[in-house]
Amino acid sequence: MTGPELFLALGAVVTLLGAVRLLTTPDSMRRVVALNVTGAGTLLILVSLSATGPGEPDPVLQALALTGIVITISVTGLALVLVRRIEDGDDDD
Amino acid sequence: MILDVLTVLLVTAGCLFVTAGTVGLLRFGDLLQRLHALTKADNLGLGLIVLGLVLQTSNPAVAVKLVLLWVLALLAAATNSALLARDAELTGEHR
Amino acid sequence: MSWETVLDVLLATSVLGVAVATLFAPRRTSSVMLFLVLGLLLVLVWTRLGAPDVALAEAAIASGVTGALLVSALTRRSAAGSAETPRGGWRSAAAELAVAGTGGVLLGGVLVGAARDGLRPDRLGDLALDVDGVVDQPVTTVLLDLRALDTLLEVAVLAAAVLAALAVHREGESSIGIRSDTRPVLVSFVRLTTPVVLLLTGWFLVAGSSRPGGAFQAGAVLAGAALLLLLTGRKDLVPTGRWLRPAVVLGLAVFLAAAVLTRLVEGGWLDLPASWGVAVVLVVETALVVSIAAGLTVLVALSRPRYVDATTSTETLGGAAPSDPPRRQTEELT
Amino acid sequence: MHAFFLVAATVLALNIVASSVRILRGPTTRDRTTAMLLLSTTGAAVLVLLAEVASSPALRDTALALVALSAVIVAARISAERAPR
Repeated sequence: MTGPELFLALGAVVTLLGAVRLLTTPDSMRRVVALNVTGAGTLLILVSLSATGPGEPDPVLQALALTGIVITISVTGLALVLVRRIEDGDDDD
Repeated sequence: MILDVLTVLLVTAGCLFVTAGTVGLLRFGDLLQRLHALTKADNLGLGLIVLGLVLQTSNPAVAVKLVLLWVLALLAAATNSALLARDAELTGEHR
Repeated sequence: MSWETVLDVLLATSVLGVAVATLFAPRRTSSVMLFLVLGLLLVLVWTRLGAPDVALAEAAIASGVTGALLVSALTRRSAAGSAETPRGGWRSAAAELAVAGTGGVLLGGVLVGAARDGLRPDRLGDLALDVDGVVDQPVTTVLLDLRALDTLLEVAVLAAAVLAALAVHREGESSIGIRSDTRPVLVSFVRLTTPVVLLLTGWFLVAGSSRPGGAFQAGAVLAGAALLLLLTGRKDLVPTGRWLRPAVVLGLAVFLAAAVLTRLVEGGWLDLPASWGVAVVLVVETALVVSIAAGLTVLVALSRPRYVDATTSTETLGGAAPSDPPRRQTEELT
Repeated sequence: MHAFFLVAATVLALNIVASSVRILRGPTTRDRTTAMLLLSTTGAAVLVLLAEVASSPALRDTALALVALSAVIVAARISAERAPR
């Protein structure tokens, strides 16, 4: 098993771990973290795929990974603001 | 050749210092002792590694960048550990 | 077995271990901090996979700014209220691990098998390299020349997220409190590092055309500097108040203007001519950097815990006396 | 030289894994923040070594970004800690 293949398999495991935890954890903040872990697993799959096979790494897949990173932080930021709103709202009720 | 030997020595020493810092972080009993391990051992380790790598490069821009990295790390570690230690002292958390 | 393999196996094992620890750590704080370790390990993984672009983006955005977001959003008050430990204890955690582990190994096997059989995506990148780009770094060429629309939409998503966050926040209160901390050590640190960070921002921006780097990386670093300035109460140097929303949408606006301009002059949307294409790219990227930095800073500031009364404190810090009360003040951000 | 830098990088990566134990165990948030500070320094050291191995200068930029932003993270954490909860 080559390096990229190892990380490809790892990416699959990390994605599923994150996804399962995303569905089962009761704490909203940790759901955001689980979402990020799932995203990291997906990136692992993408970047390892770009590195498998001969020749230079595929720039399109790497550019997709960059897009993924940017979208993830937008979603994370908004999610955290919502979490903050929900939790701060608790003591107003 | 001499430069290579020096690099090996410096980087090895750097790794040893970083490892010492990690051991300190894991083994020391309270926060202030751990900060002590971190600020001295680890930054000295990074400094030695950076110095070892500077010897390998002929490009002054790379050397400047490496040294800049070390200075930034030193500043960050010094500031943040001072803040961490001061708060720990104020709140008695190190007890 | 070569040392490369040793390093790869060590990295893979520790990524797996840290991911599991992140997901199942008993406390919120450990979970978030372990996620940052995961980010650091992933930076190393990307370098091993020959993707310095992704490594830089991971260090600056996915680990750096996300870390600042998560770490400053952490509160212990709410942690006491909501369930800290998994509902079913370790038993359900073990069940989840088993399910996800089995599924992951199966999926991983399928993916590796598919990759070995050559059932991988076509090398679109080869097409990208054939096109004459204005800049000659492959990933930037892909991002700017072929997928300019993609970059445009990324910025649009970020701007939408920031505007939504501002709207959600404004519903309840009219201002955002960010606590300033003007201890001399921190202030002089910020004074020393801000020029260096600005230099780094400029470097990432310019470097993007010939090597990894670009608007988002530069924006993330600039957001870091803006955050440090805000933390030490220097809101005069950071666009706040009524300049905030314009700053957030500036990048999007300039990008669209460039698209219209090229349509009118060259006859194709974002069809950059060789003669002044580089200048357009630099202007657009600079505007993007400003917008991205402003957007990320707003997100971090908004997700920080609200300025709450000391009476709601549930965490005892051994009689944590607030030191130097005059130095603490709430800064209005909006 | 290549192999030597790789070995050094591996040793430092082991250090990163070991330090994450302190993050898991705490006991206080400040201990975890301290460990984060140590990790970013070690991570930067690994990156400059790997930059030499892969002869990829961009990794030095990555190390700089890592150190700069981890300083921001720690500063943000410390000042958030001082906020009354």
